[in-house]
Amino acid sequence: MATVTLAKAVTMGLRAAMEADPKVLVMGEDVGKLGGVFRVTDGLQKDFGEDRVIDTPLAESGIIGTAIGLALRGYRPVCEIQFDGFVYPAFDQIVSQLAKMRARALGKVSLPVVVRIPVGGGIGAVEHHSESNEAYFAHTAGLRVVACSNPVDAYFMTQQAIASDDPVILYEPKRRYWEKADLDESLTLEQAAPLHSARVLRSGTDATVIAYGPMVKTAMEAATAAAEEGKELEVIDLRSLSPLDTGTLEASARKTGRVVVVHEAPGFLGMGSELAARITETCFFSLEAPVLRVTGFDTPYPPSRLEEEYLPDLDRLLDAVDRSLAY
Amino acid sequence: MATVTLAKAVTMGLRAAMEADPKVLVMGEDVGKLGGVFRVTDGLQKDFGEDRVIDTPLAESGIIGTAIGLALRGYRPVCEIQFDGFVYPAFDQIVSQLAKMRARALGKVSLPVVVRIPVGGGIGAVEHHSESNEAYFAHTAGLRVVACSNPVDAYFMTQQAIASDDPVILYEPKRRYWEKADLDESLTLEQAAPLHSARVLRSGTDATVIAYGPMVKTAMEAATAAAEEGKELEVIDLRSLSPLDTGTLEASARKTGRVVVVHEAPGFLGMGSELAARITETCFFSLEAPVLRVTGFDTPYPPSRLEEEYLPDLDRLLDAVDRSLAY
Amino acid sequence: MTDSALGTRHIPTQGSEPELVQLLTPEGQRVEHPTYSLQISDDELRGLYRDLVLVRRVDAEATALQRQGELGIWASLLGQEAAQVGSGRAMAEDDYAFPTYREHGVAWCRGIDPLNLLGLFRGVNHGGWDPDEKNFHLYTIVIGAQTLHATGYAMGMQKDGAESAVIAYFGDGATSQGDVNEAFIYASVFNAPVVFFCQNNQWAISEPIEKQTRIPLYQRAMGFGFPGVRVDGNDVLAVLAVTRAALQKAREGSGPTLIEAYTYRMGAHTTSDDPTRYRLTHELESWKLKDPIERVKAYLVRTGKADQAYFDALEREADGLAAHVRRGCLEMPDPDPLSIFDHVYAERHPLLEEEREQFAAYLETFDAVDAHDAGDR
Amino acid sequence: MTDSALGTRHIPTQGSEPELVQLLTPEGQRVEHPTYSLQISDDELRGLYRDLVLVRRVDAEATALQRQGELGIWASLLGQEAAQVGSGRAMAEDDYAFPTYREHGVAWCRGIDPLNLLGLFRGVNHGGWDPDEKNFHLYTIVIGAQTLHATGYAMGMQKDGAESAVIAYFGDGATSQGDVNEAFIYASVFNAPVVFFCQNNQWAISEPIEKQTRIPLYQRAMGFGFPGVRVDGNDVLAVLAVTRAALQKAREGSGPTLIEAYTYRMGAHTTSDDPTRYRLTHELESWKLKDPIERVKAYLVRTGKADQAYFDALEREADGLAAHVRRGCLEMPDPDPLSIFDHVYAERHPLLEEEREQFAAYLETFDAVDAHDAGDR
Ligand SMILES: Cc1ncc(C[n+]2csc(CCOP(=O)(O)OP(=O)(O)O)c2C)c(N)n1
Ligand SMILES: Cc1ncc(C[n+]2csc(CCOP(=O)(O)OP(=O)(O)O)c2C)c(N)n1
Ligand SMILES: [Mg+2]
Ligand SMILES: [Mg+2]
Repeated sequence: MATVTLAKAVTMGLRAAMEADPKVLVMGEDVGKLGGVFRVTDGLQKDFGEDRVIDTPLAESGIIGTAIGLALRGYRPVCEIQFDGFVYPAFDQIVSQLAKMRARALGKVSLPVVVRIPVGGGIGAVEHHSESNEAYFAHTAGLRVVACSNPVDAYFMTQQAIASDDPVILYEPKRRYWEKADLDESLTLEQAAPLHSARVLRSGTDATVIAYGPMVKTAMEAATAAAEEGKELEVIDLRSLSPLDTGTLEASARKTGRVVVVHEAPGFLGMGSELAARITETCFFSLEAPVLRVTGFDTPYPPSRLEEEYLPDLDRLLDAVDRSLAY
Repeated sequence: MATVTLAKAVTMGLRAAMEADPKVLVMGEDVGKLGGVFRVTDGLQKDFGEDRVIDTPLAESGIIGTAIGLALRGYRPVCEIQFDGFVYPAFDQIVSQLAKMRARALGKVSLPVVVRIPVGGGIGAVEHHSESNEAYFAHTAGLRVVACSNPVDAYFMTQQAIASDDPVILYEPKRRYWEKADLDESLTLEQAAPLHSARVLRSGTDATVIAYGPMVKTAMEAATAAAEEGKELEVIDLRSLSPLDTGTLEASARKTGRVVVVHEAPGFLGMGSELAARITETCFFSLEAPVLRVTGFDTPYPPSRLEEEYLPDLDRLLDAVDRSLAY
Repeated sequence: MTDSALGTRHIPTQGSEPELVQLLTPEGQRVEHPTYSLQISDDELRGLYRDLVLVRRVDAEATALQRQGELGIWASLLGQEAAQVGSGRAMAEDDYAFPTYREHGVAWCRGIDPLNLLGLFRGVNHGGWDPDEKNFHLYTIVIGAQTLHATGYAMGMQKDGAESAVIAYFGDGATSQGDVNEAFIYASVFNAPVVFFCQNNQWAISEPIEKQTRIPLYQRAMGFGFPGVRVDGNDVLAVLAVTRAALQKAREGSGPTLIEAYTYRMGAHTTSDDPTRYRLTHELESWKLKDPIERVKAYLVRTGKADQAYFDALEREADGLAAHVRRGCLEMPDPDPLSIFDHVYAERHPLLEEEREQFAAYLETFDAVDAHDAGDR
Repeated sequence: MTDSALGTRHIPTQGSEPELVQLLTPEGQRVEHPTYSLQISDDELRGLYRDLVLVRRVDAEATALQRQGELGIWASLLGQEAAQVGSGRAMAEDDYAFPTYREHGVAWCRGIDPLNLLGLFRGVNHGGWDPDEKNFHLYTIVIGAQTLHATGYAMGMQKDGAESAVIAYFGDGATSQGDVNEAFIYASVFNAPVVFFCQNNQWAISEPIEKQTRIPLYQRAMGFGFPGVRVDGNDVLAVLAVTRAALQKAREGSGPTLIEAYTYRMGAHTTSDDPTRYRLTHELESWKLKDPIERVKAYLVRTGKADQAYFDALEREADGLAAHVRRGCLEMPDPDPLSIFDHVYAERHPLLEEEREQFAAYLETFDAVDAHDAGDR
């Protein structure tokens, strides 16, 4: 049992996967000596060599495109995209090739490629370094999209993503990289929750709050604050954005009758839209209020001096909970 | 008054815009002598010259990237993406540059760039030629996204998109390119409906069907069929996917209490999700049934021999209407 | 082979056409080349001729099938047979090819039943073969994307210590894509065993080569630090020799080579295209004189390496192959509607299972109606 | 100037470093170059020196402001002053520059108040100037994207019949991006009046130049059919001469040129970076001897073109500028929260209006609470 940061937990997950399977590769910009700009790959090149921890040319389409080729050859590449806003040059390789090749080949090839993306805002960064672009990938058939919110999940989900024979987009909440938790490394992958399961973090009866990635912490804080006012919120860490663990979500919605979804990404066609549409469709008669969404605004991510304003916070979340309860 | 196909109407719209403003350019792959693979730019290079109708190198990022530069210089480029599935190499230029540059510049630059995308399936094509990727762009702040469904709209919306000082993604329903309608060229742009308005195509009381682009025709056919069974469907042509004409949509939802959205794109995080989430949020107490979505499946677009199965059709739409009415 | 052997680095000179590696003239004269010599037995030579004839015949049959509505579209390789057969036959069994959508001749050389190629164009699948069975990847339609896959695959071979190499096929138009240039960079920086085989057929749909480059394409490689060479793409012997050398070089750890096979797209871009809108027939006429098959035939005939009986037998073989393709095409079953949900994911996916189930139930309502209707009659 | 003047097309030769255009040695010796001669008055020379000193001072001040928490991050130009001032001063008023995030020296030459550069790094905006006012585009952070904008802009100049040209700035790392290579293709095919100015500072964050190319970068241009030239990027005179020539060539309709300014990033990639993790100090030490400012000073002093009074006055000017930057930075107001919704669209957008309205109302509830709280006290 060790106390580790989320960033460190990803490192440990990568290391465990690389030790278990010599076909696992890590590739991306600055992942070698530097250990990545967030130090997530720190020490890996030293221990596994330049052959397995590959500093690539500065070209994201090339990272994903060559990772596909490596996967076709039997490797399991884990690609690091340096920041969320730099995945777009690789968009074609991700949505037209990585996502579709298995279906194209009638199942005769698998592409076990993981694309790690440090995601979201709140770190005072310049443009393109704080984006939440999960909806693009969650809308793309053929991909799996997951988001971790804490060190323990980070450790296991990294390994589960690598173990998956499907391409997985793994979102790491960059402003939670330095959050700590106890991690019991003796636990095996089998003991971890399935990759595509949501988790009820706090049980409640008045309303359900669904969050993922960086917003999970905010949701938990909101639940604590609400409890002080006598409102019992159920908090769900979505974990898997695609596919959804609809069973867990719908059970909670039926129980509380009120659902609020919170995420950093713009609301229009964000994950909240799908969650609202889906939950409303399957739990129509159980809902006392429409599913409400608390999201980033439908604008480009603002300069960092305004990010506190832009990002959903405890107050905006509680405000939405109150609106939901007022129905 | 002339009877024209939708494809021809776009050509006429482009021609009118080019005649009205010498800064309007047309650029893309094969738009010159060939007139584009759908002949939409037929004759334009002959009449306006190679300087204004530009065959570009085979590089989509380059098309959008240089169009941005041309727009910064005062031009109004209309970029043709040959098929929906080939826009992804330009994704970075579209979402990180085209969409965001105006906000980045605090309004000091405008990028009046139009990206024309022949969209959707139903033409028996090979992979990547039948995709519906509107959700990616509709989710992107800074863009406007519109879809025409008939020749008259095609004519006017093309010109309106070019006239807009914002970047506009203009979807043309490729399997409706050969549909005909009467077009009165003497009408001015001012007489046309605003670019971002939805249109009630058929008034009804039992349920609302919202469609756009290629699915509008299907929706109208469904309404005709339903009427024979005594069900009066209200059909709305969405026209503008971003921003939404929420007034028109919500008025209809309140009136009928039942809404079915239909589109070709996969359902998960498709336009239907946003429409369902939004309408439910604002019309919660008016809805008799959850907003239902009839969409392409959450799979890659299948081989063309299966596209009739994949694409929502009259039967699947009526089936959903019946399910809605059964609530 | 030394680096400089393949590295013919011409400085572009306006007006004059750069040198082209050629071993067999359009008139069927065998010529020598200082760098690319080729020892070839009569059997092998006849084998190449057979390949050329058969792939052209398959192509013609497919075009006919498209005209008859059996295929949705077809991308003809007419005129490019030598580029494809020469390079395809240069490959060793363990080498791997990443094709575009036009490499029917390469597929043939790799041992793919031509019938398998038709599925995509008929619309029954997106690619009907197991890539690993013959080391021939699926057709890639997004221009240039496969060059990065090829490079990554080659990087994998390198890691494996395999003595094999990859060929990445692409067209002249593709050289403008960012992906292709990134592939050049990755291949060069990692010294990957990959041969970039560009069939410059002078056209990218309606756009002539001048829309993609202002210097000969093979010179692109110079800027990335590896050799480029232009070969007569209609000369199967030259293509074979040049590709063999490049593959061998790659296998030996000398990194990538760009081969520009200078050829011509004799037909339309695809059966949907109308080249009369953008090109003049005299260009076509001049290229007819450089036909890749005629020159081999002339050579075989003149040297007596093949007689009429041989040509007649080959003709019959081609007829048989065409019949096989036609029959197979007509018999190709439509896929099961529910197969839409198959193979999207390797592992369980609840949303797809749900959609599949609902769709199956929905389809059954029609069966019920049909049964009911049938009962009525 | 003839094409071949700029078109120094070296064949890569392992081991030997290619020639570098130089007019002023690290020791401050004026040398002649057969192609790039430069007539420069003493006034101009002192002007360049002043630019170098002032931009370095602004940079140092910004770095200090970052250390003190006034900026979120800063990308230092330390070591690249000559590359930026030389090329910036080569531009005519009507020329247009497309920078990365590091071109503070070019901004200075274009007449942008350095204060304007700080907004982005402080997080109060994404770019605080009107690009058209000084023909200096906003900083672009997505590597390479601006090279296409520059090329498009140049195509526009060409259409306008303007006698002006564009400079596109980018780093060594950027040369691997598809976009940059596509920009080379568009520029070459359309013969656009654009100069590609690559500051090869040897590093892309932690990746040395070998991760991007195996031959000298300026040779990349060869593969696209336009000239490439490597200039001593720490020699302001050579950079000025080479860039002037390339811009003039572009304006005259001779198309693009790639200039590789061979220089060194003396500092960290940004203030967030820790270069001790990946590079050795002896490399840094050797580059210190090639300092772009020292050599000009040595030349000025030795030739008596500037005296101590001049240097003292400049020092005071630099102090003043630094104080201006510091004061302006500290005084820079935070943006209004509701400005998040401004400028996203040129035309009305109902969703944003709605969100703006709701957010304004939401913010007012706090004002109300604050007022209430204040009333309580
Ligand atoms: C990214 C992308 N853009 C556009 C297309 C449409 N398209 C298909 S083939 C083609 C021309 C390709 O030309 P070339 O690379 O020379 O190959 P050829 O067809 O001549 O063999 C185009 C533009 C595509 N398939 N992919
Ligand atoms: C598309 C993209 N990928 C990654 C990054 C992250 N990043 C910022 S600067 C940089 C290195 C750039 O190196 P170079 O082009 O040599 O310019 P320099 O910083 O040395 O001036 C990287 C990888 C980015 N900004 N954009
Ligand atoms: Mg071609
Ligand atoms: Mg650099």
